[in-house]
Amino acid sequence: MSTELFQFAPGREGYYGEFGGAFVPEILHETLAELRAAFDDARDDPAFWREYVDVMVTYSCRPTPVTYCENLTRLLGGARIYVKREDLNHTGAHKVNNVMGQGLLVRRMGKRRVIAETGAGQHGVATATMAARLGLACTIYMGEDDIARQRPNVFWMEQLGADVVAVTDGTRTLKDAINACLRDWAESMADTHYVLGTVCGPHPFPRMVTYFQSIIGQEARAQMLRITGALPRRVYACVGGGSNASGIFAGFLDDASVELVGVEAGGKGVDTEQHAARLAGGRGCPGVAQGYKSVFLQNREGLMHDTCSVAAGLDYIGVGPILAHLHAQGRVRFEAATDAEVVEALRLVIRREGLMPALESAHAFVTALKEAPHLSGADAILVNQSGRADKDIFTVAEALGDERWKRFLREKAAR
Amino acid sequence: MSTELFQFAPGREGYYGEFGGAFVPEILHETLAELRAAFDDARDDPAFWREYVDVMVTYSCRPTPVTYCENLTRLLGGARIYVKREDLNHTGAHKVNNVMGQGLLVRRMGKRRVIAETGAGQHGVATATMAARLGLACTIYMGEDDIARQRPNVFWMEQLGADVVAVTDGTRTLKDAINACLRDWAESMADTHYVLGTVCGPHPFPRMVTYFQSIIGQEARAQMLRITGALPRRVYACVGGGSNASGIFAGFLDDASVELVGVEAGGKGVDTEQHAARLAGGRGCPGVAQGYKSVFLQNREGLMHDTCSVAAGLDYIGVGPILAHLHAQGRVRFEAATDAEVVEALRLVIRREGLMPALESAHAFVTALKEAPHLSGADAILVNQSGRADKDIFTVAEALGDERWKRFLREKAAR
Amino acid sequence: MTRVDAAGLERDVRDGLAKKPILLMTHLVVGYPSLDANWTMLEAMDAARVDLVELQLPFSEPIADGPWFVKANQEAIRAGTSWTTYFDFAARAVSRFRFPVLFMGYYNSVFRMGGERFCARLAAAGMRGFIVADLPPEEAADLNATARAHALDPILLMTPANSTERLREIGRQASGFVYCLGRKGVTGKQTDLSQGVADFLGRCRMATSLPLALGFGIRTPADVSALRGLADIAIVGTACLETWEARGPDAYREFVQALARETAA
Amino acid sequence: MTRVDAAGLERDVRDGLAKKPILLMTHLVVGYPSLDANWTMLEAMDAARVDLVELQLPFSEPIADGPWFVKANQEAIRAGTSWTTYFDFAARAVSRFRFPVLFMGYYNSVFRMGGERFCARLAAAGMRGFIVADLPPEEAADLNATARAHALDPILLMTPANSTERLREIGRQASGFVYCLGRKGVTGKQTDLSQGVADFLGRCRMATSLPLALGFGIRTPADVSALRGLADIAIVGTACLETWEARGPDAYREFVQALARETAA
Ligand SMILES: Cc1ncc(COP(=O)(O)O)c(C=O)c1O
Ligand SMILES: Cc1ncc(COP(=O)(O)O)c(C=O)c1O
Repeated sequence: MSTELFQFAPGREGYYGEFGGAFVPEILHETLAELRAAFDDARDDPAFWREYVDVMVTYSCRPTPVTYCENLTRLLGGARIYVKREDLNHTGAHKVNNVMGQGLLVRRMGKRRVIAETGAGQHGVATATMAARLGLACTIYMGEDDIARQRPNVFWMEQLGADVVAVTDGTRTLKDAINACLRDWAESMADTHYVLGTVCGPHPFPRMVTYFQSIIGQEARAQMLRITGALPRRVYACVGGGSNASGIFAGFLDDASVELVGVEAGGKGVDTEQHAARLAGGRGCPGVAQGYKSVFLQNREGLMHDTCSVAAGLDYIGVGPILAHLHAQGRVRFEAATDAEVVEALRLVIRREGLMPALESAHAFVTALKEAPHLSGADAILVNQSGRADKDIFTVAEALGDERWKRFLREKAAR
Repeated sequence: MSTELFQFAPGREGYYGEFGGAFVPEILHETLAELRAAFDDARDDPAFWREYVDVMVTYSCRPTPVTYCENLTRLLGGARIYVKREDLNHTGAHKVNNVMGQGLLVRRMGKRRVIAETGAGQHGVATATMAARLGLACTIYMGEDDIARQRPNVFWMEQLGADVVAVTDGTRTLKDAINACLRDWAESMADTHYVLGTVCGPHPFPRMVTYFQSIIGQEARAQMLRITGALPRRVYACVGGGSNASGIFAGFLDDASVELVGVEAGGKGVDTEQHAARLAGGRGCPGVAQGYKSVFLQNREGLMHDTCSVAAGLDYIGVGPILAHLHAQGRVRFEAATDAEVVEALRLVIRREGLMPALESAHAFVTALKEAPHLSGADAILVNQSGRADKDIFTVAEALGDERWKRFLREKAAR
Repeated sequence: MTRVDAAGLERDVRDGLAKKPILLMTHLVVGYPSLDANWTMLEAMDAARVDLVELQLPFSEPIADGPWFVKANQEAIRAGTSWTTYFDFAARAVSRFRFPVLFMGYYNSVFRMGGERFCARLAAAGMRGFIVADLPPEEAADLNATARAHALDPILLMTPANSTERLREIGRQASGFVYCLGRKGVTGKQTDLSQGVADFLGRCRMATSLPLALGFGIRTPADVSALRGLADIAIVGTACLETWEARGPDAYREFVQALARETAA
Repeated sequence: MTRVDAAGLERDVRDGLAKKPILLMTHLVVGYPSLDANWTMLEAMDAARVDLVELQLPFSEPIADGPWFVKANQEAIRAGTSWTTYFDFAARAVSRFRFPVLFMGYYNSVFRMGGERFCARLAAAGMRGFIVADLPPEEAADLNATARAHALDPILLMTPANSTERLREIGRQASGFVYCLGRKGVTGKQTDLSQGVADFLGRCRMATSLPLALGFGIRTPADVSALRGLADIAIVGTACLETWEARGPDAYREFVQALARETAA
C-alpha cells in the first residue's frame, strides 16, 4: 500500500489532503491518543501482522480465493471478470478482517469491553463474534430501522452474547448508530474500545481500518498476478464508509495502470433525494461530522441528509477521508448504482455463476458488468465481493415480490 | 483413505462387508454402469483430482481451516478441542465438495441436467449453485415438510435457477425426496445425472461421495499434524447419510490410534419413537431401500419408520453402507445427541467461540463436549463443523422461543 | 419359438397363447383402497377372464412406482396391511380364482422375511412367482434358486435402456416369462407404443425364448390391441386403479372387460 | 488568582465573581421546543439573574449530547431552525437581556459557514464567544485567531480524562473561561460531585488561571451549592430542559430561580 498516503505533514497527522483529522469531544482525546500509540506500536511490531494473519487464516478462511467468472465473461464479451471472495469469510463479509485486527489491539490495550455500530448488521455480527471469541463484553448499537431490515443478524448477535441497543435518534440508521457509539465511548473509554466498522471516524480509524483491510488487496494483487500473469485493468468495490474498497484498493494504489472504481449507493437515482452517493454525481460536499473531515451528503447549512439504499451497509452520509482524498486526486473513480440495477445484477450473478453477493457487493458488480463489454478480452477486471447475500433474504425476497416467501412468513408468524 | 475398503471381493463390487450394493430398478442398470465407468475413469486420471481441488480452491475456500477452541478447552478442562471448518465453504456446508466433484463428472459424461434431493436444503443449494456455475438445468426434490422448515434455502435455489419440486409422498422429508429423484432419474437418465447428496444410494454413490468428501479428511489430517504435531485422539462428525463423517474419517481410517465417532440425531430421545439414530442405541436393523443395503430404522416387516430431528439434514432412515460396515467392524463408534442437547451445545459454541455450527454439526459438538473433560490436555480432539447455522435461524429462534424474532416475522408477513 | 419343455408359469402362458394371441395381466395393491375393494377387483378380473394377476405387497419406499401406486402403497400401510394380511388375501384369491397369482413388491420385504421363508409362504399360498422391482439379477441368484426349489418363477425385467449384452444376461436367468418395460420411468404414465416398442421387443426376443409381457403405460383397450403380434402378455396396472378411483366398481368391471376383449382370438 | 489584564468574557466573569462566590450559566437549544418557548426560558433566566447563557445551534449529529438534547436538536431542525433563525434570535436576546450570550454547537456549522463569516455573524449579533463541542484545540488555531480579531472568546473544554500536559496545552489556548466537564460521557446524566471533581478542578487550576466553569450533570440547586468554593461557574443544561418538558414554564421559572439562589453571596 502506498506509504506516501501515511506520511503525514507536520501538524497534519491523520490528514489525507484536506480530509481526515480527529474531530471529537475533548473527553476522547486521550483515548484516541492511547489507541494511536497502541496501533503504531503494533504496526511497528513485525510479530503483530503475523499474529493477525494467523488469526485470519485459522479462524476465518484467508486467503480468500479469487474466482474467475467464465459465464459472465462469455455473456458480456469483454474483459475477463474475476471476483475476490470476501463473502467466504467467517460471518460472511470482509468486516471480520477489521474486527479481528482491532480485537488483537484490544487485547494489547487490556480493555474488557467493545462497542460497535452496525448498519447491515454484518459489522455487528463480526464484532459480537470477535467478542465471544476473545471473551470480551460487547454492546452493539444499531439504528431501529436497520434492526427492522436485518433481524437475522440481530438474532445472531444476541446469541453471540452481545447486547444490541436500538438507536432511535435521527434517521435511525448507520450514522445514528455511530453517534450512539461515540456517546457510549465518551463515558466508557477506560475499559472499552470502540470497534469502528469502516474507514471513517477520527484518526487513527481510517488508517487503522485500511491497514487491516489491506489484507484483501495484498492477497488479491498476488493472486491476480499468479492466476492471470498480469495486474487487472480495473478493480471495483462498493463504498459505504469505504472499508472493503480501501482494503482492496490498498493492494493496487502504487500500480498506476490499475484503475480503481468505487461504487456508491444510487438508491432511487442520484437525481432524486433518495440515495447515498457522496462522490459520484457530486452531490456531497466537504464537512466535518462523526469525528472526521470528509465529503458528506448535507444541506448548505451542514445538516446531514437522509440517505437511502436497498443495501443497509451503504446507507451512510459520509465516506472515508482517504477515499475522498483519492477521489480528489483522481486516483479513484466513483460511480453510483441504483437499487433497481443492483437487484438485477444480483439476479444475474446468482444465476450465471452461482455466486451470491450481498446487496452491498452487488453495487460493485453493477458497474463492473456495465463496463466489462467496453474492455477487451486481454483485460482482466476484479470485483470485490465484500459479503454474501444470506442476510439480505428479507430485502431481496421483498424486492423480487416473492409470494411464496411471504406466505412462508405468514405461516411462521402465525405459530 | 484406506484403499482396502474399496478392494471389492469378486462379484461383490460396491459391497462393504455385508452392506452396500446397488438395488435399483433394472431401468437404471446401464446408467449406474455408465456412472461407475465415468467415475473410475476420472479416478484413474491424476488430472481429475487436480482439477477438482483447483475448483474447490478457487470457487470455494479450500483448504478450509482448522480452528483451535481455546475457550471451550479451558471451560471443559480436558482434551484440546479443534474444529474443521466446513462451514466456511461456499454455500455454507461440506455439501459443495461432493457437488462440485459430481459436477465435473457430469461435464465428462456430457449430460445437460442434474437432479438432487435435499433435506436441510444445503445439498439443494449446493447443487443449484453448481448447476448455475456449470450451466446445467437443475431440478431439486424436497420434502414438503422440509420446504416448510428451510424456506430460505428454497428461495436461494429458485434464485439460482433451479426448479424446486415439493415432494408430498410418505413422510415428506429427505427419504421421500430421494425416492422422487430415483423416479425422475428412471425416466430422464439419458441426459440427466442424479447428484446424490450423501454416501447412500446404489454403488458407486457411497464410494464416489466418500471420494470427493475425503478432501476434508486429507486436509484435516495434515493440518492437525502441522498444528499440533500429532494426530487427534478422536474425530467427531454428525451423521445423516454420513457424507461429512465419511469425508473427515477418510483421512484417519488407517490411523489406528484415532478413534472415530459418528453422532446421530437423538431427536426427542433414542428411547422414544422420535429420533433418527440408526446405529447408536441399536434401533436400526439391516435392510435394503433406496438402492442400497444398510442399517435402517424400520419395523419388523421392513417398513421404514418416521424419523425425527431438529436438524433436517440428519432426519433420515438410513446410513451410508461404508459407515454401517465400519460400525460393524468397531472402527467407528456411534453416539446420539438429542434435540435439547443440540440446542444447548449450539448456544455454548456460539457464545464461547463465536462459531456458528449448523444444527446438524452441533450434534458432533454435543458428544465432543461431553467427552472432552474425560480426556487429558495431552489429547487433541477434532470436530467436523459440517455447516453454518444461518439456514437454521427459523428453527433455532423457534427452539429458543425468541419473542422478538416472532414479532419481526409477524411484521414482515403483514407487509 | 415354443419351448417343448415349458413348465410352471411358462406352461400356463403358452397354454393361454394357444387359445388367443395375447394374454392380459392386471395388478392391484393389496390393502388399497381396502381388502373388500381388492376382492371386488379380483372378481372383476375373474369375470373378464384376465390371465394373470399381480398382487403388490405395500412398501414404504416404492421407488419404481408413480404417484398413483405410491399413494396406494402408503394408504395400504397406514391401514395396517401386514405380511399376514397379504398372504391370507393371496391364499384366498388363489383358492377362489382360476388365474395364476404373482407376488409383486420390493426387496426389503423379501430380505426382512428371508428368502427361504418368503418362497415358502408364496408356495403355501399357492402363488406362482414374484416380481421384485428393485432386485437386480446379480443380487438374485440365491433367491431365484430357492424359488425354483419351491416351483416358483422369479419374473425378471428387461428395459429399453438395457444393452444387448445385459438383455442376454437377464434372459439366461429368467423363467416363467419376462416383464418388459414399455418405456423408461416409473409406473403410471402413458407409453407411446409406436415409438420403438416393436424394436425393443425384438431385442428382447433375441435375448430370450420366454414369453414377453409388456408393462408400464399400457392404459387403454386400444393399447392392448396394438400389442397383439408384438408381446405375449399386456400388463395394465395404473389405468385400472385410476378407473376405480375416478369412476367406481362398475366402471372398473367394464374397463377390465374392455381390456380383456382386445385379447380375444 | 485574579489576572489584572482580564478583558472580554473573563472581565465579565471576574466582575460577577466579585459580587458572589459562583456564577450560573444556563443553556437552551434554539428552536426547541419553539422560539416562543425559548424566549420564555430566556425571560426566566433573566428574572433569576442567570450570569451567562449558551444558545445551541442545532446540528444533525450532536455526538456530545445525551438523549434530551439529541431530541431537541432533531426537533429544532425538523421545525426549520436555520442560521438566520438562530442569529436573529441571538441578536434579539443580546439586545433585550443583560447576560452575555455564547454560541454553542458543532464544528460542521462553523466549517460550512466559514470561520470568518461565523465570527462576523456572532459579533454582529452581539454574542461574546463560542463553545464548539467537537473542535479540538489543535484544529482551532485559525478560528480562535479570527475570533479574537472579532473580540470573541473561544471557550475551550477541559475534561477529567485529560493528562496534565494536555490540560496545560488547553490552558495556553483558552480565553474567557474554561468549560470543565464534571464527568465523562455526554450531557444529561447525574454527576457524583463528591467523586474526584475537586481533584479534577484542582488539576484545571494548575493548568490555567482563567475562571473555571463546571458542566455536565449539574442538575439541582444542591449541586450548584456544592460547587461553591470549587468552581467559578456552574453550568446547568439538561436539568432545565427536563423541568420545562415535565412540569412546564412556571416550574421552569422556579427551577432557574432555585438554581440561581444557590449562587448568591
Ligand atoms: C457486505 C458489505 N459490503 C460492504 C459494506 C459497506 O461497508 P464498507 O464501505 O466499509 O466496506 C458493508 C457494511 O455493512 C457490508 O456488510
Ligand atoms: C450442515 C450439514 N451437516 C450434515 C448434514 C448431514 O449429511 P451427511 O451425514 O451426509 O454429512 C447435512 C445435510 O443436509 C448438512 O446440511
